[in-house]
Amino acid sequence: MAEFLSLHDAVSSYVKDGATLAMEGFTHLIPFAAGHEIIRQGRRDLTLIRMTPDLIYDQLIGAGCASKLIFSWGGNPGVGSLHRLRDALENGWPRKIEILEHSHAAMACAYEAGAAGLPLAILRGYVGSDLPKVNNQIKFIECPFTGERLAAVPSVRPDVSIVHAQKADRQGNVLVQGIIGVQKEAMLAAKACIVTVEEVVDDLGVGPNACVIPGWAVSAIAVAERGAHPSYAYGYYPRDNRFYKEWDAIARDREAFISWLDENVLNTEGVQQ
Amino acid sequence: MAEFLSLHDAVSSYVKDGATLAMEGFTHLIPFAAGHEIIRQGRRDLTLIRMTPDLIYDQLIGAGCASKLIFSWGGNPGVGSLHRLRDALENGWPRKIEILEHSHAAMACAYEAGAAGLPLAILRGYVGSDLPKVNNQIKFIECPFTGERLAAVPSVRPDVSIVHAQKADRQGNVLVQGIIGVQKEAMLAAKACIVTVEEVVDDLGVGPNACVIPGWAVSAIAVAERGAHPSYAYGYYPRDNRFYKEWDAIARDREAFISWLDENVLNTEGVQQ
Amino acid sequence: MNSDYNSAEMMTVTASRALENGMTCFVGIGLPSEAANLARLTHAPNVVLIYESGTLQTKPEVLPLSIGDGELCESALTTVSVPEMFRYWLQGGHVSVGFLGTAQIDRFANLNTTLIGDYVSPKVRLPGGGGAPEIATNAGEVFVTLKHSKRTFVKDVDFVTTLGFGRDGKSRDGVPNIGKGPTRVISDLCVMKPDPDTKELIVTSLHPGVSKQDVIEATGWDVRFISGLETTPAPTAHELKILRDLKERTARHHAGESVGEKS
Amino acid sequence: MNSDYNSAEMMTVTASRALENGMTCFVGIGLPSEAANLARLTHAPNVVLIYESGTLQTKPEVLPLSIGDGELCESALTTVSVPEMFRYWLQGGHVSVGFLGTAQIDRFANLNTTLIGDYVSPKVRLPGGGGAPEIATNAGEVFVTLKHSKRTFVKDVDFVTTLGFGRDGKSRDGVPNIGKGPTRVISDLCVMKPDPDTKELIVTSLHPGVSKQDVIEATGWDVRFISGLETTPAPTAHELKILRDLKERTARHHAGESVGEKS
Repeated sequence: MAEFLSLHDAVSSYVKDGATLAMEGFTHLIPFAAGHEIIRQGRRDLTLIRMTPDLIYDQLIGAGCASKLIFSWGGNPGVGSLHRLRDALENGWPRKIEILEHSHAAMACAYEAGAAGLPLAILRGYVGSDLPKVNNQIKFIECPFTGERLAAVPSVRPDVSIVHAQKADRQGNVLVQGIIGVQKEAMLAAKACIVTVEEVVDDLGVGPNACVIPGWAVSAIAVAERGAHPSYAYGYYPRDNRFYKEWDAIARDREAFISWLDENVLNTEGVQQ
Repeated sequence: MAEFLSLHDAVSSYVKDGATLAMEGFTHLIPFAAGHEIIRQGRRDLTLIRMTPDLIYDQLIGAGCASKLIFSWGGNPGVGSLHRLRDALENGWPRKIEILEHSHAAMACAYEAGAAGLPLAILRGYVGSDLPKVNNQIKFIECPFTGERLAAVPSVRPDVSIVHAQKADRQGNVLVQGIIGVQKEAMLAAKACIVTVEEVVDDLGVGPNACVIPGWAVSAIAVAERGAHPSYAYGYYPRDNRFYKEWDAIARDREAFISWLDENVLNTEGVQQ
Repeated sequence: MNSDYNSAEMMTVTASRALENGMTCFVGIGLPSEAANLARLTHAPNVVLIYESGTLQTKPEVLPLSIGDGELCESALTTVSVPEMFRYWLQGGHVSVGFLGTAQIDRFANLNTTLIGDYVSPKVRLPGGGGAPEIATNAGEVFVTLKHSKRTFVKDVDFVTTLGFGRDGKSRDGVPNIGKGPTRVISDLCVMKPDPDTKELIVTSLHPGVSKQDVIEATGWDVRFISGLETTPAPTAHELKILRDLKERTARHHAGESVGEKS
Repeated sequence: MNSDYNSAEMMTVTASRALENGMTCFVGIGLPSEAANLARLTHAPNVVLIYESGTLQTKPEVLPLSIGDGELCESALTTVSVPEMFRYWLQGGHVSVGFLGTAQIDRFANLNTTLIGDYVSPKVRLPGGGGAPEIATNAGEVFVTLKHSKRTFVKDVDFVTTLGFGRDGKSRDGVPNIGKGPTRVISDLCVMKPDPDTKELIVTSLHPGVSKQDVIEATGWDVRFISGLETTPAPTAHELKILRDLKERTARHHAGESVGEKS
């Protein structure tokens, strides 16, 4: 049953050093507030899973929280590189980081399979790509009915998943609306899941088929207003595209990144910049 | 692109003798009007696919339209047997019918795999059941990552699927609301799909994540008011539970069934009883 | 037998008591649905009820006739697709107990809802498996409820539609990611539980006014009784009132609603 | 070159013309998104645009900066989950054309968006595959658009992130359920199409004011030109107006919206 906790307590109770962690949100509803809290708590040796590492993992990687990254597209959307990720991969700063690289289709299917409690996902994928040569987790099986060769990848089943959502009701039922990405799959695939929300309401007030995750499938809920900024929350605030562009200059330079981190993450008590 | 046709023309253009046909709707939105039209047009040798044959297939089977049935639960919900189905299976009346029998979980996964364009579905299923002994389409594979033994079934990919929905807009986009069952999967898994709707509207007027199937994924749309009766349409009319109970007596007796069929299906021009 | 209630009510009330607050129950239609909703309306207001039609955490005012009545969707927290229900919610491990009815059960709690006789030319063709085969293996545990008779409680089922413990009681041994299986069977005469070692169903409690002989005569195998056999507590007045109100509401609802529907 | 438009506009307009009404296009971010929306706003109002974020049939007023901007969801017919997008809509066979950008392309139209140099210690690490590997094989056909230079048009890509026709031009031969692959490549200098037999990209049309020599000097292999080489029609005033309005709206939107967002 979902427990209502402060963001600090939710992170400290569920995110341990060395954990496998998925923080999802496909461009939309990226749980930045939770990411900053993890940096503040100085977590280390995390295996980070995310289709698009985005700025949130650029920040965690630059802060030295991660030893491994599982991903499928590691850029700053529409802007360019994730320079902290590149610095870690190309120069091992602040530490070497191992990567396991997939395609979006494979990772989306791997989350789906994780939510479905299966050990593997099957897709018509990776045909002719070099990715299977550098990712030994990509295998191929033969369909017992047609003989067709299909790709198989292990399902994603993190120790902890963290997502941001618009609302929870007082029973801890969570509403995700708009671009729902792999939010539900990430939540259901994990051993424990934390949801940060813009607000807690009496009634979610939605139709019969809305993307609502029952409180009994959630470990902890923490209120984090503007907790997805600089990404966005449909119905609450738009994407801060200017910050995404500004990030390029900040992340390009180690010193600039360190001082940004000091000012905006380390020396704040969960106050959103 | 969805074409707006009369129910008669939609059925005559897409449902041919010998076709593999899925008419879905999980208790809700069962396309009875389309089923009656198929009976009126005297289709023969159909392979009928449906998780719950329900009264609609009891009627098609009793009318002699089907040579094969693929299903997972063949009862009259909360009432008892489907007597026309039993008469066909136990006595070959009006003709012998072949069956291929699954569990709900396997059929639901098979529809999902069909919609996903895959040749097979994989599930943790059929453990210890005798069903694999009588259904040679149920196989088992070994997970290449964990070695776990998992069930595999061929995906469902019908020649034609028919579903009933609440609304379509003038571009042929379809809204399914309430118990959505495997409606979307059945539509997307088929080579062609017909949707009967309660009404055509200017604007579906729904939220961002409603179950809307784009017109370009639909072959034909036919207006059939109360087209799901005696099942129901969420927001339009409730389930006619009394008729479901009355059906038991009608279907038990061949003569009673034949005269019911004459009065309510054959000698009507698509008028809903 | 106590004249304040009948054996069907005794069975439903006893079945309902098996459910506890905090359980997430995948509910079969018929008797299980009646028992599960009685539990929700009495001692277990927070029991979470899930139906295979995709309705999550539903709180029907009246009992559904089908597994997919509108009532289930209208009173649900949300309604998901049937593939999602079976993949994410059942197979995904979110169901603590599956509550099933059956046509036949054998001494190792295997369930038959497929047919009586031979598969190719059945004597009686039954509806089939539905959700049961995977509910029984993917739910944390399973409760079964059905009326007691020599035709329903048989030594060996004609067809294992749904696994209890297998023909030899050992079919779950060493299978990864499988639930505990049937942990109790509630009939109109008694409660049975599997022997911890052999997994054979043994009577652990007799309903008030029921004798061992009654059970022996209604059971298709040489049924055993636990030492320290108990008497099932009788229904309370409160339980009976809630149950009767529920069934009365249901009858009125199903009759009433269909009137407008006929033409 | 004609002073009324620049080479980037020439590229976008030419790319947009590749899309036709009735096509269902899986749109990559950046140049493809610009071209696809220009097509929708000019000659192909009924082209269906799909983005991997799950937005089906979206009609953004301004160009998204990311693949998942709110604009895409708000203007979409509906928005599905990302697994559904890749499973039902792409792999399910509903996408007629995938429109992709890339960092590197080689003579057999293989795309590299993974890295320059060696995988273990890359010289330049690029974003990776994203949706492209499966878009390129599961879509009916593929259009590619990128700027022309010796760094981008190479003989052999360092890494085949996304299949064109393989290292030997034959990698699609005999593969079941696979799309046609890249059928045209639009750069700021020319249009290329695969040779029907060898699948090597050959120049089929030069943009106005561009010489063969320009293309040869900007291409990393011994590029061939089709006999009967054409000149790409110049952008019309209407196309240029719509494109410039779109980009101007977009710039205003992205600048404007972010103001309120900073604190």
